Amino acid sequence: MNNLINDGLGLMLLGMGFVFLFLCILIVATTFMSKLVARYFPEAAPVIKKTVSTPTPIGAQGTDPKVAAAITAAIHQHRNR
Amino acid sequence: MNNLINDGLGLMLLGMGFVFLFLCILIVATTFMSKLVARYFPEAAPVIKKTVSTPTPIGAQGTDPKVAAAITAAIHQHRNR
Amino acid sequence: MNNLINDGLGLMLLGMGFVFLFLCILIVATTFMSKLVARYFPEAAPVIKKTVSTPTPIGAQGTDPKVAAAITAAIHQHRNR
Amino acid sequence: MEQKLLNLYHDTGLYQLELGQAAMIVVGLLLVFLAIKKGFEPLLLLPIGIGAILVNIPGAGFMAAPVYDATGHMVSPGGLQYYIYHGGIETGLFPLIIFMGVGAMTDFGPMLANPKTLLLGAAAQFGIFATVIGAVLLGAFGIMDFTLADAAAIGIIGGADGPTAIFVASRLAPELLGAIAVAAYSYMALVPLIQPPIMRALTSVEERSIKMEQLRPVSKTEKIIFPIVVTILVAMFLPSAAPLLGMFCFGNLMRECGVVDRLSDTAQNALINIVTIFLGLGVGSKLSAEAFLNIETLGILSLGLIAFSIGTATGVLMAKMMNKFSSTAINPLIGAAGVSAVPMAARVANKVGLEANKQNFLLMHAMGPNVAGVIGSAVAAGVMLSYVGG
Amino acid sequence: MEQKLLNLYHDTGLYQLELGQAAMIVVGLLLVFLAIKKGFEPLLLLPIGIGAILVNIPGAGFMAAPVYDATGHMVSPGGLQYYIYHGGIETGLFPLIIFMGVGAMTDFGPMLANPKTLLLGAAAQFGIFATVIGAVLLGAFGIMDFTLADAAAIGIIGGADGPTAIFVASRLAPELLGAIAVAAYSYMALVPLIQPPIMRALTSVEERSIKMEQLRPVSKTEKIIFPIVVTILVAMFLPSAAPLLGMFCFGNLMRECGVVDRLSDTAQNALINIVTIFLGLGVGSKLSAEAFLNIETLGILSLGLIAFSIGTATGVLMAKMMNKFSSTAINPLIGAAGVSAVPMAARVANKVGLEANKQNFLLMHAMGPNVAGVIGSAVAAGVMLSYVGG
Amino acid sequence: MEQKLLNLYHDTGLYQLELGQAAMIVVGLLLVFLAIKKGFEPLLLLPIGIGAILVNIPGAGFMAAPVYDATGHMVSPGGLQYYIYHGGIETGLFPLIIFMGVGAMTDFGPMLANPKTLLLGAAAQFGIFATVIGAVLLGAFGIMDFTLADAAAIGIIGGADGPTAIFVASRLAPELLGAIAVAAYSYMALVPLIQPPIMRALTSVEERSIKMEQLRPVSKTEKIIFPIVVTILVAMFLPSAAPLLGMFCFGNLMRECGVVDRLSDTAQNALINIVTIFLGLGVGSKLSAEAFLNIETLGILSLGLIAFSIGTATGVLMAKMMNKFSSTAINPLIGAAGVSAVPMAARVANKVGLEANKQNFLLMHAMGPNVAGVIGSAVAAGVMLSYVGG
Ligand code: NA
Ligand code: NA
Ligand code: NA
Repeated sequence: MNNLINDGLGLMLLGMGFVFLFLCILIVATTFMSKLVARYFPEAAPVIKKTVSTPTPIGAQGTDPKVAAAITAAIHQHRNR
Repeated sequence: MNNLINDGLGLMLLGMGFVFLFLCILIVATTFMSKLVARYFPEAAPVIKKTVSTPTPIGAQGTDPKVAAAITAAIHQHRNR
Repeated sequence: MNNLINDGLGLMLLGMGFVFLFLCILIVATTFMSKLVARYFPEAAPVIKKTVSTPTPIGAQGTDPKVAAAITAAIHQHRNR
Repeated sequence: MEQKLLNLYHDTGLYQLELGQAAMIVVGLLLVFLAIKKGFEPLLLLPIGIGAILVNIPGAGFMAAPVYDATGHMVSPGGLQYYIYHGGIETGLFPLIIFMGVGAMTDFGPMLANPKTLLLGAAAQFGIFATVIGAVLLGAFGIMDFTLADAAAIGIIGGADGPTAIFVASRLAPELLGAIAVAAYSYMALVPLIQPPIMRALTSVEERSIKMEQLRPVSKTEKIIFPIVVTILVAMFLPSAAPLLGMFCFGNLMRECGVVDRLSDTAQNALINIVTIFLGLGVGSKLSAEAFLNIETLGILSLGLIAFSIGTATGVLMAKMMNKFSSTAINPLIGAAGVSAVPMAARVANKVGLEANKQNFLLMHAMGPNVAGVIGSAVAAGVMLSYVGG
Repeated sequence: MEQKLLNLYHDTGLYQLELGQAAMIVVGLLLVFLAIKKGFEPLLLLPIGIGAILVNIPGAGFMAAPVYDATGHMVSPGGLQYYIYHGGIETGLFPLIIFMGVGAMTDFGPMLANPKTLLLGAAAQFGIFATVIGAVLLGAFGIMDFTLADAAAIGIIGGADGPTAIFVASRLAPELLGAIAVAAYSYMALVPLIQPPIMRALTSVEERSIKMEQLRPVSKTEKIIFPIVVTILVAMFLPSAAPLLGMFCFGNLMRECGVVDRLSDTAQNALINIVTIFLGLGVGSKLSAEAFLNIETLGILSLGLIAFSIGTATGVLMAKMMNKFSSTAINPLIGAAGVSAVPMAARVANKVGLEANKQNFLLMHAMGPNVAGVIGSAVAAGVMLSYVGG
Repeated sequence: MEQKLLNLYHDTGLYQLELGQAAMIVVGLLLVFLAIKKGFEPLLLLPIGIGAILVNIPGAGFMAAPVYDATGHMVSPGGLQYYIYHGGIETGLFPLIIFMGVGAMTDFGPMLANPKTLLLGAAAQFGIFATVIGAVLLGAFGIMDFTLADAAAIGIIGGADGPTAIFVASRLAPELLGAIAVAAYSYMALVPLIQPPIMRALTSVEERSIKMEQLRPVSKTEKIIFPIVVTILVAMFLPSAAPLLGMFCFGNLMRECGVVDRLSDTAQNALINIVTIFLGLGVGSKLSAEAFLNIETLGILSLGLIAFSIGTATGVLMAKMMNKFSSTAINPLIGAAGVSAVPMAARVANKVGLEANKQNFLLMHAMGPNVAGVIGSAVAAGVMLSYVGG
């Protein structure tokens, strides 16, 4: 019984410690990576494609770009007649 | 041999009996269910969505509603220019 | 060692021999088949559908014909208003 | 070197091909021809035909079992159709997944608007059991080598429902699976030829001209609750039909509930298509010369045709009887749709109705018995599995 | 004949049904109701509910194991859910494939724009480990029969991430899998009810009104490199989390790299949908009366709720603390999104923020901690698998 | 507690990582880089690269075999790549399914319009067999440890066809599968670099400027019958090629027959995409340090390059010869497309042709030998399987 509680406490300490440790390392690595990218691979026009988009909520899908392109073309063609 | 024929007849009697029994119970249950729904969950505008549609014949698919919506929007936008 | 080389040479001879043999038979069979088809099942308007199309390059997909059809219809309808 | 050349020659089909295999390759080609040129249920008969050709190529090993050494390490892999058949058909997985997809494609609206038509879906199943008697007689008199299980599996052809037939055959008579599946799908494709003469023979022009009153609208709630009701009734009364009807109702619930459209869409498209390709190849693997080129196959094909015809007839007769006792008029033609073969049989009823009266559109009215027939044959399948297996 | 009729009666559900099975069918119906009527994660809870109904139909054999004779020939096939559970869930394949698909749906942009928010995703995992202590105490005092492995699997409900919970439970406590999965998805659906009171209790109106500065644009290159960085860090520091995070990052890399759009599209649609259907049926197969109708399930449901609440609270508190020390303002509400439950929790943060200040759009800011929470709980899962299994 | 901390440390990649694993992770990263940045066959090389990274994470257990106790109960589940490799690659299922999808994407029209070009597809296979001799020599002189089966599997790289190479390697030399697949796809990606110098060296500007007469239209019927003819010829003459060519022709028949478009569409999209993801992960699982980091891999990469170059050369030379004897002009460049690498090699022929003559569009003419090369290398694969296995 005592053992079980001890193990549980150990898991909590190790677990939370490790989660924080790992995500902190990830913060450092990510920040460093972003700086490297910004310095060595700057993008002329930073792609903000879908920054707003949350992970596509399941089921909801935007208009197909192919559809949009086809329509644009069709409208364009139509207007020029 | 006789045994096989007996078994076959038994299967026929039991089978047809059970098929009718089950589908009769289903008629009763369905009718009852429909009445309950009509009384307790009446729908303002009963959804007749696709009452005509047979089970989608394999291979035949109507126009994608997203496509239709996109086009409607495009046309609309175009006309307002 | 000698054996291995012998086997390799045998594989080469048999292999190339068989590849040529098989594809030659295929040339004969195909030519014959095409002639039979031309004689007994001539098509009024030979379907040249996508003769140009290389095996669809993976990833690249043309406009969906349904989309195209929907747009054509939409434009048409719009113009007639 | 000469040895190797000889080996290569001994490996060729020309050297190894047995007459039976050649004949079965021709049968496979015939199925492909019927599928492509005649439009016989091509989604199934094309893969089945190709599967029949491939499995009969001598030395190609499409049905070879994998070989493992004592430590469980693979020595030689199995063939494609070996894995497909044992993984998806012997286990029953593929027919059940297809049945789920069919459920997701089925609209029970017309049936819910007129639940009496369920009786037509029941009556048309008589073809199944009459055929069982036929097969049993053939077996009992030693004309053909049919057991009760075989007879039951053959009878299910009359259910006019491919996945149900394959599911039952895989459990009751796997050695007849190829012939039964081919018969089931062929006759489903032949519905427009088989049914009309029977329908005309059993009805008068006046009966065929009967107009039915328009169906009431069915609410979304009813459509959602219906598959759940069926599932519970099956659980109560016929658990042996629960695999088939449970998956069918699950598919239908995904369709109607409106909150899992992406699952319903996949069940109706990508998933059912993938499984259909493999089901066809797997069924084709049972079209070997030993299993197919014998007198029993002839019996199966004949009995299947009889089953269809009887089912059509009893459906029509039941509809005539119901027309006598019912307060609202019932056109007897819609009884023929009770065999299922969705939606072909409903279209046939509509067509024959239009011949008698150009203003008489029976399609929607025939969809009720048509989908009822799917339930009916699944119930019949459950009884058979319980009776023969139990 | 009478015997056969008797057999048929003995095969019916009415005759065989035990009370526990009936109760579990009701539980299944309840899940279906919650999914359809209340919109509780219907993509998962609908198939789980149906799976629970099917597996509890007596005599239907959905979980029957296949029987082979001595030569390896199949005597009787297994049930659908047997194959699904043992093929896809026990092996861990289905949760991993779903996690790949979720990765392909996830945009790490907002998190990359503000990497500090990863800390919020870490803090919110405290709910997981606090719950472990709770479960351990229940076990230690003999109130419930929980081992350390059980406690860990229960705690992961607080991760608010379905596939992670199923993956961990299938490895540490398969007999609790059903209850854990149901709890995880139910509470994820209840996020809009559970979180707001806690968020309001721990913050002042001023704090909730804090506006955050607009996120910087994130380049495509960063988005491509990020999943690779995560994979390498996981490989270095926590290999036991590599199955989950490796597949998640693989999916995300397919999404962002721009050269395998057809694979990414399939991972996000056909593949994840197919696997979701089967995952649900497989999880439902664990909802048997013995496994579910006991005091432990009550414990799991209560502890799961506690886990969620504590995770929400620690996320908010961490955000408050960061707001004190950070140069840029941080609205404490976004800390609650650290539990994951993507994207529901982020929307809740946005909504509660709008209540306090109608111009305060927190959605994008909350997406950072939200996706960080996915990584956080996968890391926690890895620690558990290593600690308990090792 | 300290013990557990120590355990956790011992579980980390940092502690366990061996040099070979680190090197293979770098190889995996390199493949991912080539796929994304250089566009090297990303659909395959991205999943292969990720698969290589994952399998080399120490302690992550991606290739762990499942453990069962004596009663068949699972003690610990296997790793993801274990199931993928043994379920889909060792069995040959995945390459065959992909080949079916490729068949459904292939248009044989240009080849049917000019069947002579099949000879070019034959000639270019000389690269395969010349490479076999090279590998055999390396093996015979003890420079590298190649058996005849290894040599055959290495030679097939020259077939420039991924699924064929993987299928043959999985049967003849599974331990070399990783290196062979990587070489095959890398060189297919490098076709635009490898081929043009060889093509220019072997032809004069006049030859490269030769215009070919326009192809005749090909009827739908011819396109439908062609795959059936190929299947029957394979059945007659080379059953060992039947798995590959049978599935290829099945796919092509689904495409052309016009009655199973939904199956063809799924074979070309959802199904091939799903299998491609898993094939890549499975192939990557063979990129372990022991199997990859050795002198043999160097041999495989060099021999693969030689195979490609020789195949290109013999294709061009055969086209030159045919041009001499043929009544209609044949541009020798289209011979290079005979190696297959569809459609890249045909595009290269077109590009090099345009350099010599701006009005010379060879693309359609090169598609004939291009798809003929697919058949040619499948035939070569069949001979190898028969010769080496028999
Ligand atoms: Na039926
Ligand atoms: Na989480
Ligand atoms: Na080739």
